[in-house]
Amino acid sequence: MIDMSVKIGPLRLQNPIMTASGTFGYAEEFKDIIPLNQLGAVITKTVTVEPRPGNPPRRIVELNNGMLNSIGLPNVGVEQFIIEKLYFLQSLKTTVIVNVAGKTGDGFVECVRRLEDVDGIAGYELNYSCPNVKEGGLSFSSNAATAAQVTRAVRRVAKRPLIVKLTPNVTSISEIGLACQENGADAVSAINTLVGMAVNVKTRRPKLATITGGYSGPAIKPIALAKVYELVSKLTIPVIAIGGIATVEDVLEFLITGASAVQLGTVNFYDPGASVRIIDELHAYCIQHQLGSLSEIIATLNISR
Amino acid sequence: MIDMSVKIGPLRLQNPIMTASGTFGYAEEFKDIIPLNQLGAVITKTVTVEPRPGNPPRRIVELNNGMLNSIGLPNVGVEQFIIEKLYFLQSLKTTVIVNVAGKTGDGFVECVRRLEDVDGIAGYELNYSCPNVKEGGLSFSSNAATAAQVTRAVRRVAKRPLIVKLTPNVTSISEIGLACQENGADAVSAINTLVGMAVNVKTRRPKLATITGGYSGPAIKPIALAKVYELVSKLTIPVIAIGGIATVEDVLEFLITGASAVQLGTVNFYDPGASVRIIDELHAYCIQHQLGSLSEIIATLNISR
Amino acid sequence: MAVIPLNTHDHQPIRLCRSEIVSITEIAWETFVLRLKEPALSQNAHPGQFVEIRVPRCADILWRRPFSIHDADGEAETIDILFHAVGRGTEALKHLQVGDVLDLLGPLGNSFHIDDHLTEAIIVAGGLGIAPFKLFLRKTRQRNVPTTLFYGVGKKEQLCRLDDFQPSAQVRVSSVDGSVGSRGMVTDLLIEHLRTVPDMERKCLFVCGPTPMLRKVQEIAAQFQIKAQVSVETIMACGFGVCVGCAVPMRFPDPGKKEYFLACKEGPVFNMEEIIIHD
Amino acid sequence: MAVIPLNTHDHQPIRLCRSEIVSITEIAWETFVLRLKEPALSQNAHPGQFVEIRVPRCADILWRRPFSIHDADGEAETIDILFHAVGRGTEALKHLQVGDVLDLLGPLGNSFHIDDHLTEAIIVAGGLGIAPFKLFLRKTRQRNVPTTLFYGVGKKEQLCRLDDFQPSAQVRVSSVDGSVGSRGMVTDLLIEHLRTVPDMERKCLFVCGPTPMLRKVQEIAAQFQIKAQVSVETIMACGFGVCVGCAVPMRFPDPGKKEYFLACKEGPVFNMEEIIIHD
Ligand SMILES: Cc1cc2nc3c(=O)[nH]c(=O)nc-3n(C[C@H](O)[C@H](O)[C@H](O)COP(=O)(O)OP(=O)(O)OC[C@H]3O[C@@H](n4cnc5c(N)ncnc54)[C@H](O)[C@@H]3O)c2cc1C
Ligand SMILES: Cc1cc2nc3c(=O)[nH]c(=O)nc-3n(C[C@H](O)[C@H](O)[C@H](O)COP(=O)(O)OP(=O)(O)OC[C@H]3O[C@@H](n4cnc5c(N)ncnc54)[C@H](O)[C@@H]3O)c2cc1C
Ligand SMILES: Cc1cc2nc3c(=O)[nH]c(=O)nc-3n(C[C@H](O)[C@H](O)[C@H](O)COP(=O)(O)O)c2cc1C
Ligand SMILES: Cc1cc2nc3c(=O)[nH]c(=O)nc-3n(C[C@H](O)[C@H](O)[C@H](O)COP(=O)(O)O)c2cc1C
Ligand code: FES
Ligand code: FES
Repeated sequence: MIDMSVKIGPLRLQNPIMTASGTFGYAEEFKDIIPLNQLGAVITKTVTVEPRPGNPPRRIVELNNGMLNSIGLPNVGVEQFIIEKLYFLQSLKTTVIVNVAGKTGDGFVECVRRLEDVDGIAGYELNYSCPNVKEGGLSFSSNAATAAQVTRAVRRVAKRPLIVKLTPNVTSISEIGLACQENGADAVSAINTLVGMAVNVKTRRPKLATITGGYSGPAIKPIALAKVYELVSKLTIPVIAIGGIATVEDVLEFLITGASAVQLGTVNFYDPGASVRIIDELHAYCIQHQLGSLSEIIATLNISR
Repeated sequence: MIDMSVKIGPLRLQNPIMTASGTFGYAEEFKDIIPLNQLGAVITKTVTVEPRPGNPPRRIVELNNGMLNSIGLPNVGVEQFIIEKLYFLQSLKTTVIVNVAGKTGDGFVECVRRLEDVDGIAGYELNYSCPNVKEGGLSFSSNAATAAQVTRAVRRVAKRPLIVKLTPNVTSISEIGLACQENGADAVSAINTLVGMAVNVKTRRPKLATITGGYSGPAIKPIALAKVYELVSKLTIPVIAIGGIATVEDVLEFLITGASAVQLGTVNFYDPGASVRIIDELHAYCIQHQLGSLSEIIATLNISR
Repeated sequence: MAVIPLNTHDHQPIRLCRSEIVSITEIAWETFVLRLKEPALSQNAHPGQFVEIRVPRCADILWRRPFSIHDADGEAETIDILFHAVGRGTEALKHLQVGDVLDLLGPLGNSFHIDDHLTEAIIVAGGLGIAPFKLFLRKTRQRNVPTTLFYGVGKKEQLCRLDDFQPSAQVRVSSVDGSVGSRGMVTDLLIEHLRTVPDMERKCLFVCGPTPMLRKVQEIAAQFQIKAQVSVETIMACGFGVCVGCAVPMRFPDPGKKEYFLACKEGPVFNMEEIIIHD
Repeated sequence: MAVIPLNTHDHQPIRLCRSEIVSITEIAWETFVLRLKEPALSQNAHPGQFVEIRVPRCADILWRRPFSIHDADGEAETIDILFHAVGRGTEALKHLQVGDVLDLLGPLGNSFHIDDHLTEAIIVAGGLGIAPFKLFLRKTRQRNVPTTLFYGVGKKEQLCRLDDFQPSAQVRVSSVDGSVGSRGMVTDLLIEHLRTVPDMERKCLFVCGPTPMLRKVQEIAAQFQIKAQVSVETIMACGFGVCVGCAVPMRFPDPGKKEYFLACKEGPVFNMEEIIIHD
């Protein structure tokens, strides 16, 4: 038996394959398609205190090897989430992490506080890419001081493990990551989407209703890998890699670079079987390379000349 | 006759198609391949005061729809540039812009000062993505104060038009752009490459000798477009678009969004005929859409709902 | 006028299938019928439902492509897809060969609700909007619901063979250039028909086609006070409710809470009066 | 031992060509000869030069692919490319058809310098490293330079037909598994030969093949004090001197100034003693 498990601070996952927030619904959508209990962890779509209807269409654009989205975090709100969505998640044997966001720091705190009351949640992921209304729409993780402050505030109410999800749209992602680490984050995950845009040259209109949106998919993988490398070089808490991961080779690139686990995002849309297939392929890789445990390959990047 | 010319501050180009620094050598390499005099402008590979040998191999990596490079600005130094390379550039009828960089702000000033003495140069592009040795390797355009200071210093010695080339690897590209605008830049160009990385999972080594490098090519176009949109929304000086441009539709996307001209980069490597072909296609587009001048389409993005 | 409760198929499992191509036939200008061996789907597909097909061998085409289930033959264990080659994905699909295996996800979405008490089912199909109605006609025939089909195309070459529809419905064709059927818009035929028939309460429109046609039908339905179910084709990244990209604005939103339907899960079939038709 | 001045072709124009495929033949395991109609190139190509081919219909394959000019027939106005299907690009090339038109850039790079006074040109080719030497042999035959070819492969199936080389050279083959020629490394044959022949000053090695072979030949050349010209295959984004990606470390650099050659412009042929052989 090969040990495929990985540790993310206080959490132990049966394997490093997680599904990224906003690309896996509330897991139930996949119940007929894949054996959900084989996953390392499931991360829910972002939940906020109040319900949100989301942005007007057009919300998504297909590009070569990537896509743009401006979904706008539609969700039923935390109360309704607990009533409607949690039941199914609680029935899963796999680790469930709830992704939360707020328009203000208080929004994060309130959401997490409410979730602390209910069972079946293994931890939280804080989505700092949500525009911060107090700071004029800049995201919570574009400024180290704000990131520090919100992390500290949420830490105070959260007994469960806390992962902070970082935006790549900053000069120094590790500066923000360090601020989170110093204020109680158990891990960081990176990257959220990159700001991107596309124009319809016939109508001369932006392709997205919100003009710019989030760029994701295989095309952003090289950028994600550089950000993860920066984070693992500077931080001591675990780093969870996200960004364009679609194949077992992609997963290996990130694990070798030092990620403790990975999240699959956009790939779930077009290749919904990818997550469990990659788990099988990782297992086969371990056998082929005679590894006793998968974690042996984490952070084995050889950077000598 | 359709007027294809565009104005970039004090410069008038016969058309908006420029070739990006580092992807077009010193133009001579293309002399048998395309009619160079048809180009809007040629930008030379970065020149520095002292010669530079460049980085050890492996310097380039092919990715889907993009590539990584860590060339390391090899060049013969400004003196030798003037002796060896300028002669051919002077023989061209097209506009020639020399891209310069320095390890310190003084390096930029010294390089430009030397070039002011010679003929056949229409302007300068300052490559602020070069690592700033004084600031511990961060690029000159990741910090607004440094960008302002260097721009002011170069402005003092440069009579010719000054374009500042901006890095996208920052939280707010328009903040840096504004700092350049306020300190005498005639235009900005964006984007330089994004920091990216790739790992060989067999050898567990980074694919580039320098571990991370610059990501360019079609895959970065949506990011470039969002950055250009941010710049044209905030700045009053002209913005020259760079990033993944490979087709006439790409050029139109950027012009509609508000770019005054564009630079073709990576495409020159694999499709060296692209620049002049796109000029022809732009011409045909104007005829088809009955435009009297190409500049009529600049900044015509319709963002009403 | 009460809103019709639409069919949902929440308990019907969505499956990832590997389906072999049995035949691929060009039946009109750049328009193809792809027949797939699909034992499970052929039994339980409802008219209006769709599948998401992965375009093979095109690594840089990211999303699957959604297609209505054109027909399902439980005995032959096949389903048919009717598609028009409009872009990169469909261009690649048309070059596939018999024996190639497709990666397919389905069945997806809800379906048209055919009330047994209808005195007439009136189909309005524009161009490729004809796709869902072959399977639909199997159902109306089974249930003995009288059916009329208004089918508009641009020009004759685009017309799919009518044999597929004629035995089960009264068919009226129009073309923009007049090269087949009556010249003009399919909605002109519809108006003409509605003017002459009584009993709007027990009739229903079933609509699929390009946006301008849908807008026109929406007006007509309001004017004649006739119920209408429409299948909408939004851009879709997933097709099974996880990307939340396929938003259709609600006519009667719950502001700040729910303002959009999901086309892939709550649709693709909607009561026309409940949605805002959007590009 | 003086360094040989290598040929440069700076005044030979580089052209973008559209070249039709005349034939495509599998001549060994996954190894193909692509014959292209190419009037200009067929006249002026020098042995060791290469072309950059755009892989058609693969939008996401960014770079062109470099291939040595395997042969050039001025009378038939064709050039040949010999290639092995190793990855996505070459896999796509092998499926091309006669009549397809390729987008090709060339001629690129310098060429082997064949001194008229050589008493023996000794070719050392490993695997696909054989590619540049058919055209090379045309030249040595024209100039009556006696030529020996040492040609090593992994196994018999990889061996390209020898008829192409035999009339113009003494051919000695080796294979790693012994299935053809003598068992072992091609460099073993080379050592054996060099041990028996005199007059190293007027002989020269001409080398192309995988990196480990090049390293070994570099040692042997130093040991036997024989000149060697090597064609190196680095990764290339452009092939004509603009990306500056194809750096080859110099054995005798000018530190801080010039430490690398460009394989595509100053090579691909180098005097072996002037470069550091790198992966
Ligand atoms: C529920 C549903 C059912 C459909 N059923 C059918 C069907 O039975 N037969 C059929 O031929 N087509 C059908 N379509 C449309 C079909 O999905 C598109 O034609 C197809 O995705 C185009 O792919 P492409 O790669 O060839 O085109 P692309 O290169 O992606 O785009 C070409 C053009 O088609 C438009 N387009 C792309 N995707 C869609 C889409 N999802 N809906 C509408 N327009 C789109 C683009 O905006 C563009 O103008 C359906 C769409 C939906 C949402
Ligand atoms: C000057 C020159 C001349 C060449 N002549 C020939 C020839 O005559 N016949 C022939 O079959 N091949 C030749 N090659 C190698 C050939 O260019 C590569 O095999 C080809 O680019 C692989 O393309 P691909 O898309 O199939 O492989 P990819 O999928 O790109 O890569 C497959 C494998 O090939 C390696 N590879 C990719 N590009 C190169 C390259 N430029 N050089 C060496 N290895 C590479 C990759 O690292 C990888 O391991 C030459 C290369 C150079 C630089
Ligand atoms: C359509 C879509 C919706 C998303 N919604 C959320 C979300 O609700 N919360 C969140 O934290 N991230 C969200 N993301 C970001 C992803 O979780 C992930 O960080 C990003 O897409 C990069 O990974 P990928 O390239 O694998 O998709 C969303 C991404 C997409 C494409
Ligand atoms: C191989 C390579 C070398 C480059 N060298 C330089 C350089 O010397 N100076 C510079 O300002 N930019 C340089 N760039 C950046 C390009 O000019 C351009 O900003 C970037 O590649 C984005 O455009 P693209 O996607 O069209 O290539 C280089 C880019 C590449 C790919
Ligand atoms: S298409 Fe993804 S939710 Fe509807
Ligand atoms: S391959 Fe581009 S410079 Fe040599």
